[in-house]
Amino acid sequence: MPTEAPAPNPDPTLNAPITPELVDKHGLTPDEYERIKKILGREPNLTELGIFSVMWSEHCSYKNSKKLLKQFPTQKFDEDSRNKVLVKAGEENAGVVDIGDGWAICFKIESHNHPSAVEPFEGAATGVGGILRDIFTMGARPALFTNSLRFGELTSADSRRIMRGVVHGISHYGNCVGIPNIGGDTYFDTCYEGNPLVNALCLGVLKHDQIKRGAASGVGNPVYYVGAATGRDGLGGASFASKELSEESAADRPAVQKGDPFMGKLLMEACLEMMGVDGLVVGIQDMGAAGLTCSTCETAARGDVGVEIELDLVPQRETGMNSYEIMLSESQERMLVIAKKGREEELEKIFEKWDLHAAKVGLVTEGKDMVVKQHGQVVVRIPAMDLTEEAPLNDPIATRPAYLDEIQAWDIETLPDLTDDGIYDALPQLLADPSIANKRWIHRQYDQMVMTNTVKHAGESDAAVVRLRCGGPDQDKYIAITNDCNSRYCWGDPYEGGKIAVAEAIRNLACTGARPLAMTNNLNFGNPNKPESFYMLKECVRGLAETCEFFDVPVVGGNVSLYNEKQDTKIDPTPVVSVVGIIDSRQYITSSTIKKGNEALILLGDVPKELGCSAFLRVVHQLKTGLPPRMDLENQAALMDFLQVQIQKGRIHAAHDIAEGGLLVGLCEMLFAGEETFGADINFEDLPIDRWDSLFFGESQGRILLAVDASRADHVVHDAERYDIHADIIGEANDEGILHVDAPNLEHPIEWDTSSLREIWENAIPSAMKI
Amino acid sequence: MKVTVFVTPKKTVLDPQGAAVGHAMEHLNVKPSSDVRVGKTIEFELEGSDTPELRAQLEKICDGLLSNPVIEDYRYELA
Amino acid sequence: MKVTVFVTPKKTVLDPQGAAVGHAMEHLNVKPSSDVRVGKTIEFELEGSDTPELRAQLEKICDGLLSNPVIEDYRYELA
Amino acid sequence: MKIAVIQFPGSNCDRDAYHAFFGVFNQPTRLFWHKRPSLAGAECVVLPGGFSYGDYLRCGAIARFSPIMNSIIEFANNGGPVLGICNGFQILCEAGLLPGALVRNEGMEFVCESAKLNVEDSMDYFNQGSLGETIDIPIAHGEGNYRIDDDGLADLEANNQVLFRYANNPNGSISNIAGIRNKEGNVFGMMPHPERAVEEIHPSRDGIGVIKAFLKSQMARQQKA
Ligand SMILES: Nc1ncnc2c1ncn2[C@@H]1O[C@H](COP(=O)(O)OP(=O)(O)O)[C@@H](O)[C@H]1O
Ligand SMILES: [Mg+2]
Repeated sequence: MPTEAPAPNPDPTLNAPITPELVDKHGLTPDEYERIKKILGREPNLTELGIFSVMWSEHCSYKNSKKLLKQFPTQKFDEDSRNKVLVKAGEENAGVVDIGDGWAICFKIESHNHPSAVEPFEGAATGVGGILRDIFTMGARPALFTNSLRFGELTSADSRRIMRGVVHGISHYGNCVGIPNIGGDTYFDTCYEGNPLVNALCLGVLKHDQIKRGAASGVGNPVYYVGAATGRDGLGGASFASKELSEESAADRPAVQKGDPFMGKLLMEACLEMMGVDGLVVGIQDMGAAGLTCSTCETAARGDVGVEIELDLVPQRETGMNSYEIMLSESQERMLVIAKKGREEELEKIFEKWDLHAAKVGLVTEGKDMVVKQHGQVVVRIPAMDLTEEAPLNDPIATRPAYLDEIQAWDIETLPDLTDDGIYDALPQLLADPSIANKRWIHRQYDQMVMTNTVKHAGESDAAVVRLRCGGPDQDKYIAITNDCNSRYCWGDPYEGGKIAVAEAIRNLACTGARPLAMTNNLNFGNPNKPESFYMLKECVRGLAETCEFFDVPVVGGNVSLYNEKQDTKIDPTPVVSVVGIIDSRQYITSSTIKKGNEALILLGDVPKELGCSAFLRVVHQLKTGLPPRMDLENQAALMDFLQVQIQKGRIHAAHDIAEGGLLVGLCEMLFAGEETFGADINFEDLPIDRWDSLFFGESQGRILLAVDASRADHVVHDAERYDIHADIIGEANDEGILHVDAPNLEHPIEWDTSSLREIWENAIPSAMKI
Repeated sequence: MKVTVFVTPKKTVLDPQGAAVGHAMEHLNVKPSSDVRVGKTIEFELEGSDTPELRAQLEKICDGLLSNPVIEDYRYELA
Repeated sequence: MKVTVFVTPKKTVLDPQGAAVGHAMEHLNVKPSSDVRVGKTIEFELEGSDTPELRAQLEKICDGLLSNPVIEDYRYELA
Repeated sequence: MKIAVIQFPGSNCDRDAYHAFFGVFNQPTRLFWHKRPSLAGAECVVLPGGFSYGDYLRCGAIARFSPIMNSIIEFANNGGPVLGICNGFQILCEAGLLPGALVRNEGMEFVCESAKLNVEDSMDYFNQGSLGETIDIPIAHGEGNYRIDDDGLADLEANNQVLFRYANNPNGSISNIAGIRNKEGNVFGMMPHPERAVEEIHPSRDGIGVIKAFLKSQMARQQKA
């Protein structure tokens, strides 16, 4: 059924005929344009074309990734009472998971890669603001932020500029709104030069009956616009995020939005206060990507109703904006609220208290159309559901890149093993690598303690831990969260890399004493229309999905950022994974740092001969090659069960997952990431040693270092046998500040002064940033 | 020679600081009849005289370091 | 009437922002021969003309709101 | 003591202060919106941390002109106890209730960490005898660099108005000053956050002593009066 054509647009430039060039400029294919004409039963006008273009961009429609995402489990199999998914991925702005006693958490991750490449400070700040709105929109009070960052090497001035801007932007927004930023991960690699990744996560807390939906309903209910006025900023941001970066992107600069964290804070408080009033809010949706367009048509589509808005009523910061500009603007700190008819005054009063303006801009209507009026005339009429549901789904071609076979065939024996001196030099080299070095330069700029619920923040344990005050003093709950992704593994073997990302996150949770609840993820990849790039995406998702399924960790939301390419460089596939876990008792919270000497150190897991795609190859041999380590899921499941029981028995003083850099780097982190600096006496007498390099610096998966009371060490090892887990007492921590490593066939024991190692590890990033 | 660089937020770019200041001025019963815009000045002395080379140098630091061309405009005065 | 208020850090007060900017300028091979001072401008329109009453009003917002007399000086221009 | 925690637009440690004074210290505590015309019988005022008005213009500059500030200034001038933490300290300086001003950290970056403070012998309950020689209290600020002219500094020192000094100065504050009081001993300001160091999960419990010292010193003063 053709929709009635809108009247000629008051702005004559918008009545121009739609040429193939215009269609192309809007990132739409000729086929997609035909589909638009079919939906409307006529030609769209320019504003309508713009609306289709943003709603059908990858960013909003997931047209290239939607089919892949279906592989993710969205619900738990094991319906344990405190593990239900209450709002699933794709249903609302963010997923919601039960944590027991009527309480729930709501969390999601979002990328702001392209905006941060163009303007690091504002790009990162608005990324934080955007994810914040996604969370409080659901009715949840935000409780924490984390972030995943990827930059080019710090030897590049441009990468330093970007990192400085991004970190300032995140701290500027997050500190101002008063939500602690407690963790995340940061890697440096030339593949991110000029194409940084900035993924921001927010998690909030709410009661089951506080969940709000982004759906319009009740014909006649008023539609409110609240928050900042609309300007021309961020025009076309969603389609901008769905393009490759080119030299021209610099000219895209007017598309960069500017955030106002002060306004963001007021908006959050006002909305939470409003949502706390029974029955006042019918539906609520933030204006993020594609702004007014997306929020209007999504609320209408979810509620299966029509929505009509009048642009003259939309608060505007600039004069003379036409309907195209108003509908596509991505000005920040704005929300769309559908209120209960007759209660307008209550709502307006709340916003007045917070010095904010609530503008009634429209109504919920009969039918299913999104109708936009300006100066009393209809300028847009589109069936809302067609914008959100009818976006064409592509089946991009996937071709396995040829380099995979080549690098996977790399033979470790072509590399001479390390000599004693080589071992001695390699450790400090690795500790000085910015991807491994201490990240205090970054997280010291984030307020990690506001809200006074932070138990463990970035660097104190393998996952960050916060307390959630759920009612009275003895109803506190403790949750843990971690972000992970080793993109080099994904580059070397996308399927295995995907598995490892999830498994590592879950292992990190286990090391803090947590059981995994649910996952969110951010898929940062290259152009999906290039078959080799799409192959990487497809395989990574398969690995992620299978691992989630295996550990019964549902995916409750996420984000897809494709087109992370700039001229001829594209990023390594980077599926950032973030898993949230629950810690059943405060006693179980376990840190990763040693707190006294004389603790026995136990290595859990095997010592296979794996070096492919390791930090060691990259840092010491300048090699990016080899088959990444294999991930044995069954083995890890046993490891986690075992660890959980040992933690519950109170035997574990510290637990640390061995990741980038391998065993000695992991050990060092335990010895000096805490307040004090310890040493250790290590002896590898009982281990089968093939090569020094893979023993000391290999990154075989599923390995954990434990610190336990020396008198209990044998019990722990004994118990491990019953789980079929390889456990070895490799030595003891000491108070002398010397790391002393011996093995039967070493020429002489190797010794490092741990205070100097610590200095190297702590100063690497600060001194790189001083230049 | 005394250099003063004036940096102002671009007209089309949101100036949240200016908005907050405007609001506060109203509390003190001064009602601006326009938006309030808050900018920056950077003052310093430089050896040398007003030559094209010096201006070129100044442009270099103004564009990027002293102002962010994405969101700000600048001008300078030499005295 | 257009009002521009200029706020500058007092000479005797440490200006960390100015120091940082001066340092960064040197990296770009521009070497200021004095301290760099970073100040603020506040611009807005006001109805009315240049009368003693208006100036009194302006003084009121300049002293305390737009500048902090402990650390800053101000002056304004009317145009 | 009946405690009023003031909420300005952009305050974000208001709930934390509330939680510390009410939840941990069991004091009758209420949150007061800045537009309230009066203090309604509060016996003690706390100005919490955060970014009032986004820290636009200068930290605390705009909040200083909030409607409730007139009542607070009057309250303080009549000897009422006032504690300003972080942004609250900045507001008290802007309002002239405490001398000096706070500017950008020397390193230009926001700093969040647990800071070691040397306790000064300032007055009853605020001395090494009751608090210990050093305490650990978290800081989180971008503009905590305390500035005052030479005469002002000499005055502060002569009257023992300095409460705490940083053991490792994180922001460039003159004389390592982290917290001060007014001459009369009823208005207190500090950049570190004692309310972040009161529970077992926090990096230290040293905030308990600080808040207790504040409450006790003020109760003692009022009994004397
Ligand atoms: N990688 C992913 N894994 C799981 N769910 C995803 C992923 N990417 C996107 N989603 C889900 O698809 C839904 C549609 O997202 P959308 O509304 O476009 O979000 P936004 O614009 O806020 O990014 C969201 O619920 C999001 O959580
Ligand atoms: Mg959204």
